[in-house]
Amino acid sequence: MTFEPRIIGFLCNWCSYAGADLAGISRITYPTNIRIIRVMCSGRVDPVLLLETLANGADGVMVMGCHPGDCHYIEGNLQTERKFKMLKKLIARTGLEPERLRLEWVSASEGGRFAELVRDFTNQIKALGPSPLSGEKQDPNILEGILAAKSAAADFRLRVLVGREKGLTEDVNVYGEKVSQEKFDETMDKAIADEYIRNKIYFLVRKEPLSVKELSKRLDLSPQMVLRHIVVMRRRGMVAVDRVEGITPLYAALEVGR
Amino acid sequence: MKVKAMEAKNSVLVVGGGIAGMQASLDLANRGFKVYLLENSPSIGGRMVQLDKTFPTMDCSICIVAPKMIECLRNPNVTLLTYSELKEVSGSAGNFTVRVLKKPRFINEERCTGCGVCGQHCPVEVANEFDMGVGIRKAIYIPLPQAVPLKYTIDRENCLECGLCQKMCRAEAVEFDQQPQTLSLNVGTIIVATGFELFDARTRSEYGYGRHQNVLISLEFERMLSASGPTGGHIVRLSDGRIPREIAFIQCVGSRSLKGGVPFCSSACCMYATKESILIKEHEPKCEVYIFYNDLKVFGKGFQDFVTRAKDEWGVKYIRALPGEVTEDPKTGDLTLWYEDTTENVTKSIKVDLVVLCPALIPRAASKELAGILGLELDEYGFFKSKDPQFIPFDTNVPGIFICGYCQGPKDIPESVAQASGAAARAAEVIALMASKEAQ
Amino acid sequence: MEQVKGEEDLRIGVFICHCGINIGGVVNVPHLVEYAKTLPNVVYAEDNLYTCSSEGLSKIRENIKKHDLNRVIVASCTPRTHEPLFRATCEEAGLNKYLFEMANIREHCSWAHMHEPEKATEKAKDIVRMAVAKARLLKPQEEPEIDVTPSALVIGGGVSGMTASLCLADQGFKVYIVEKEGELGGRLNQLHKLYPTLVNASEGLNKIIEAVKANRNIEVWTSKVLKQIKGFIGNFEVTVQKGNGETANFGVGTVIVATGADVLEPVGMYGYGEYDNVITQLKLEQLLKDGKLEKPERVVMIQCVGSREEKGRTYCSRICCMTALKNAILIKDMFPDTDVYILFRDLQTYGGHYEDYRRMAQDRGVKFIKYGLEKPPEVILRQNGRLDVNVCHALLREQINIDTDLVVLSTPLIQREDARDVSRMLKVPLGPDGFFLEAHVKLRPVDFATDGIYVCGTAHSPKDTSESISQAFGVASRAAIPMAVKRLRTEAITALVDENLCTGCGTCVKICPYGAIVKDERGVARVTEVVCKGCGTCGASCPEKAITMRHFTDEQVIAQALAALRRELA
Amino acid sequence: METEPRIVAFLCNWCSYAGADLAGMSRISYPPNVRAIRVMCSGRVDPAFVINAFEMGADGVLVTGCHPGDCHYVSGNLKAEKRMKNTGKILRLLGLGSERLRLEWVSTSEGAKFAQIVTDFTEDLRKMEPNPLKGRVNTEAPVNTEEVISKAFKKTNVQYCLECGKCSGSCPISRVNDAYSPRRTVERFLLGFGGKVLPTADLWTCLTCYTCTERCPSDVLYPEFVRACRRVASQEVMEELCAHRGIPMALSRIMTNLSIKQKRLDWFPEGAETSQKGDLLYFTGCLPYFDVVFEDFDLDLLKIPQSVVKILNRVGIKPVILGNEKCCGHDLLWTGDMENFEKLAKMNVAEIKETTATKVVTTCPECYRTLKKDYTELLGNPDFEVLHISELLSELINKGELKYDAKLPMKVVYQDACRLGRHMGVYEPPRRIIADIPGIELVEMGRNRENAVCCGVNAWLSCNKYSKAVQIDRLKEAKATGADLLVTACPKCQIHWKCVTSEKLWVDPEEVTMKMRDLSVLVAEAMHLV
Repeated sequence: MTFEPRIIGFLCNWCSYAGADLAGISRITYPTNIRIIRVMCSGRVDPVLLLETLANGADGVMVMGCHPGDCHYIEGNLQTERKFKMLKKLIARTGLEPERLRLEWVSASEGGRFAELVRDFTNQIKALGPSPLSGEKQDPNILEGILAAKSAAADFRLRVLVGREKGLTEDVNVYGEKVSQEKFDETMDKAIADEYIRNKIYFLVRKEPLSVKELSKRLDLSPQMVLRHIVVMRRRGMVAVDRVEGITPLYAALEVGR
Repeated sequence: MKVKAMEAKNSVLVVGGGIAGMQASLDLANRGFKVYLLENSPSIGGRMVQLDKTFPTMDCSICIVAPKMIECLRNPNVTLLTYSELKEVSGSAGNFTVRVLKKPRFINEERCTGCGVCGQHCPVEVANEFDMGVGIRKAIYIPLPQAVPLKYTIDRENCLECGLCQKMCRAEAVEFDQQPQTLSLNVGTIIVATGFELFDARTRSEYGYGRHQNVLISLEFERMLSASGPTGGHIVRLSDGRIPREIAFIQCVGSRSLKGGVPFCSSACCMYATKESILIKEHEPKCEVYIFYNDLKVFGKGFQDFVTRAKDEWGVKYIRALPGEVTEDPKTGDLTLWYEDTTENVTKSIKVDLVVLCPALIPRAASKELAGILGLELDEYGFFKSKDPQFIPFDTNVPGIFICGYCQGPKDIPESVAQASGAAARAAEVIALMASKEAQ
Repeated sequence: MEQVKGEEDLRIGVFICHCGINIGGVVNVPHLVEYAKTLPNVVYAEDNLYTCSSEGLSKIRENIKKHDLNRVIVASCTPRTHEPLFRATCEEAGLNKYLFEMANIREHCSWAHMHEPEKATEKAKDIVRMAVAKARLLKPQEEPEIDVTPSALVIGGGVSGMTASLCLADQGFKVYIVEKEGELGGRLNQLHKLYPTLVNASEGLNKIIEAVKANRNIEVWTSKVLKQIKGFIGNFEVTVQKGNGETANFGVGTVIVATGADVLEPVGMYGYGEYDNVITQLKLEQLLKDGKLEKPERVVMIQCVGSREEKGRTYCSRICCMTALKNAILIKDMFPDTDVYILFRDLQTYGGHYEDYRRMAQDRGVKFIKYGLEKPPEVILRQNGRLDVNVCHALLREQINIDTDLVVLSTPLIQREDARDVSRMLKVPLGPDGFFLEAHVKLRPVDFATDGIYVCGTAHSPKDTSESISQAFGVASRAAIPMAVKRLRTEAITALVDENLCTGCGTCVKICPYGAIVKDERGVARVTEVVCKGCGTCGASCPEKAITMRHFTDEQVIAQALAALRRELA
Repeated sequence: METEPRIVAFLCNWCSYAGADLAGMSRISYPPNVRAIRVMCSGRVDPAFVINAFEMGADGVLVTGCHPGDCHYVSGNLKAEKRMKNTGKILRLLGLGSERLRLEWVSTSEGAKFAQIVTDFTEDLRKMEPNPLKGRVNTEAPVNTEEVISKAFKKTNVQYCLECGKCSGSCPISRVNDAYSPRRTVERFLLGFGGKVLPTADLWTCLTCYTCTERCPSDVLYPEFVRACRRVASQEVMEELCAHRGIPMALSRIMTNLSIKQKRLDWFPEGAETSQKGDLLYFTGCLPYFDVVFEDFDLDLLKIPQSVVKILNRVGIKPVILGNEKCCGHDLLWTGDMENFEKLAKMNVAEIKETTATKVVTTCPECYRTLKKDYTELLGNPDFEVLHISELLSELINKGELKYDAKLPMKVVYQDACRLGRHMGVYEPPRRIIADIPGIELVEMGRNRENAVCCGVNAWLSCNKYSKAVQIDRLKEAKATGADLLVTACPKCQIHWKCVTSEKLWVDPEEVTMKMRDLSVLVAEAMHLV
């Protein structure tokens, strides 16, 4: 039987949901695959929700909001855009195709555009095939990746950076200086890399205590790097030494704080 | 008795369901006044719902106005009197008696759920005035999908009375024998916000509107640009469905004219032409856009930057000249504009695929009759006359009757909205003052 | 009964609408009803021809009672139009309206997939299941309410501020006008005659000032500076700096910004400051007012001096063309044989009667010369003290030399120096042009995004007297609404901060466009519910995930997603 | 005043002048009344020379050349013969008499003959009345430029100019000559530089076609402004720009003389019934003169008045037709000669009043506008109504009094004359008349009615490459309609178009040459009257 992707759409109440309504009112047809969830503003869509949705086997996820400038809440949609920048980079590391996630602007008068986008996305996902996380047998590595990404997205560091991006790049920081977009993106990328890896490490050592060497093998990462992360994670109380085998300490996950 | 008088005082009749009328209604309703919102057409919303975007922010018009329409419908203090006309007014400030004629929709508003089955089956197709006649509707119709109230109307002019709609309507809402009904209301104040209509561009025959197929007026073009419009947001030539490669806008068609038009400036055309030009560039980046203007009216907040963006970022070309004539090549339907580029001092011609005229926005012809009913004065151009244009622009020669929006004089949307609120405040103030007088 | 203890007490009722044939014609509604009954906690399901019809509604009420439902779902059309109706129905039946959920199986299903009935039915099933999933997690909500102090603070005692004050005071609201100058009246004190009516500014102004002084509800604080404003709509705490170092405090429900604008001093432009026969339009206005203008042989007015610049002050100051026209006419009427030139770029004679002014000037022989930004005029001082104005006539492409004895520069209105302080104090933004930035340029021209704070007059953007007054009344209306209703009530879809999780990082404070979140004395974020509009952006951004969105909680949203994916929570 | 006749003689250099020399050498005496002007060839003698000579008071004009066959320039003398014959006709019409102009062949050897000719001519002239135009001088007081122009400002709304350039964008001349712009002219006057414009050709370039006025948002009556300015504009420039050597203007000027008794009614078709007094007067206009002046174009212009009289008779009207009708003065009015215009106006109105006519019908739109509008402005409301023939005829058709009995199966396109259309707003009557003719299909040019294009020349001014370009463009447009016949309600449109098409052109004649017909003639045809 042919593959019918399951697509979840998060639509903002004021523009996109109304646009979807208009598509219906105008009898503009589009594939039935999409399931729509209404939220007040696209800005409300937490990256964690999206990763959760993907983790649970959605073949595709669409977020739709008002066009920039049209936002009923002044600039919620711009926040969404910033979140997506981060999210895409994060997902790229998990092995799941980033194209499974898409952000689009649809206004209340764009019923046609809504249908067009849904059709296009549905075909794209069909071409991409089922999500490795759908169905009964989920690809363990990718699942681990997505879960790591999810907790990274839930962690303070990435969230605060996204939350402050506008403040830092458009207004001024505490020193009264403006941070250049380049500079900010650089910081952001590094943070994404760190936090992802750290959560990955966390999930690994949660299954069984592991040594730095073993971790660097599994993560294909230099022992120094792994150690650096371990140090941070110890300070954060995410891991602790489980036992020492010979001269190699093995680290295990701590449940505290999660 | 006394209670009734109080009710009357705190009731307002708002004439005109456009953005100004809606704003005035909501301001008053939200503070506890009882508001009757009277609208001539089947749905409130006015001109704004016909627009695709608004300048200079490029907001999607329906996105921002639809919530207001629904608010009017939901607000328990607002009574919508759509498809109705004001027939008679008597009494004085604090206690007007008005007679309103509810035209028959031939639909039972209680029963109709706006489901639209009737419309799908109606065999009669007519040009949709909401789409400026570019699109079509049925003889039983709602003017636009977001109509408020979402109740169908039978246009008896075109109805064949085949009864198909009646058969199809499961809600049994179709009533061919419906009669016009008159309501009598008791209100303390009246706010007039009847807006504007378009100057008939046909009368400036040199531009060939009505003769040349590819000469449109701006509001027709606006509908064409709208994603929910008759062409689904695609810009095409009505003569051959081709996508135009050059489009020219002509400003001041009938405005700023001592002869063959109106002497005043409509105040919005320069900006909406700029907006529509940018929209063209968004739709068809390859399309060249020319705006023929005389004085660029950039007096509003953010207007100058908007024009600069249009020029520098979008490459819209502004030419300071009003063309003398638009001629048509009868074979191709292409158009030639003849003009003197006043900054270059040479007379030239340019060939384009589509011409959009920006006709003057003028006071409604119906204002005369309405003024008669309300006992209001019109100024020499047909706008409702302010008693004190300098210090209280809303007051009229009749105490207790106020004016706002375009019907008082040319304005853009924010000015109309601010003035509508102002008229509301003024109405409340006058009632309050009367009350305190009586108290003493 | 709404307070549900365990899952087992959940009693969900599902009402599925045929909408004539709109839904029923595509989706297999009876099948859908049967399906709904199989869903967890669904104790009742039925279909109606039109659920929104009066009989449909009464059936909802009956069945809430009959089956003692504590969650209601209507599967029909879009909540954007019909939710309020059904919510109201639930309330009539004694059910908290936040325990109602809607499944849109018309716009998003039967209409959009009319040619695929089977698939549409499948989708409809999912949509209903999603609604049930959310309904199971719905909580009753109490809508936040606060009291509003029925008084207003008006910052600025110019014509805008006074007009707004009078209008509010007449309606019985207490008004405090705080004016930093010694006297009321603002800019109008300096003006001669006002267009379009040509009344004497002083006449109109005095009437207003007297009215203000006479009004019992208005308290005027001249020569006073605002020190601090704290709080939110309904409950602002105002601190005013008195002359003698003391401060005074009072509370107000609303704040109106009517601080006006300055006029640009064009020092260094066109010899202004160097040659004393180069003056500003404002100076000319004063000369005319005091009758001190000696008959000039020739007057040259230059427009757009310091406005509509390529960079910097790019905006058009709106009032200059009309002011120039008006003064040109006044001069011509006084001295018919004085030559008056207006060097303009684009004549801003908008509106109903401003074009008439151009014609009045033309009738009197005022000469108009258009110049271009790229070739501005030059003013040169000659030995005999007279001035040479060289201008390139943009529409004749000819250099024209005018020998004159008076040059008048039309300079723009600019934002006041101290506007930034006000903007900081109130946490309301200034736009790129330096003027106060309203909540929405089109539909909320006199509101700030922050509830209870409003702006009018030239503080908002350049405008003439009648326009400022129009706006002042507008502001009065907006400010009167909360003060008139006295108690504010808003939807319960608001943000809720978990004080134990909040670290007070302040991200949400920065993100909230409505200033609805403040850090309280303990440094913890606190949401002012009546001000919160419920967009949820703060929640989605909170680094500690300390913010919950009522009625759109993560759990509810995720539950819908999982239901759509036919999964249980992983 | 001198009683002795004055004779101006034009002598060709090679034969006649030598002949005159011989007369002298041979001491053959002849009267001293002759003043000889040497020209290289009698063919050089322009009818305008002759007309001007008479305008200035000559009692006789003698033109002498080589005998046929002897011409030093092959056939100059034959051309002269033809021209003088025409000029004679004009003199006859004017009532001066063709006998005052004499053409003679005098060879080098014919000294005696020359003397004889002069003697005889002098004798004959002594028997005649002296030239009534003798001693006539222009007495117009110098006008105050400032005053005239500032008055014109107010009267023509010039000061409301918005400088939008719509005029230039509409002006048919600006289109072919992008340096010409009514807007810039106006702007210069407004800024007080009018002086710079006055001596230039700009004021004389305007076709006064009213297209700009029709479209001007500020209601600036540019042509009227131009007219006012022309009063003070330098006349020399005008002379240069004047077509047909100014003969038409000279004729008009001559007619201002009270003692002129024209003989202009020879064109009466036989059986024509007219009356001395009566209700309806037909104002013929200058057609009898133009018929002569433009003889070469074989326009058969007299067919127009003939048709009109026949049509009127058929419907039972015996029109009054003035034997001494003066030029309406249109061309003088539009070239700034107010003094002579006023004279003509007063004379015409006086003569019309005598006939007790209550309706005056014209075939020429220029007469129409001048009588109806400009006379009224000058002399107040006359007690007669002025109609264009098209108005009268369509009225008759409406009343059912005029019937067509011929079927004319053809496609016809109609040209709106500026003065009938835009000036006076008469658009529909001519169309009604044409469309009513059985068999005729009336088609329109793209630019019709208020958007119609001028025939390219007005008041015989500035007939240059630009106006020709305008004419060609318009004729092409007419031809492109595929019509078989181009109908005009203005004789001058026909004259100017015939004129241009009779020249060597840069376009294929096929694209522009069309059969043309005057409205009245067409109607007469449709009634089997011609």
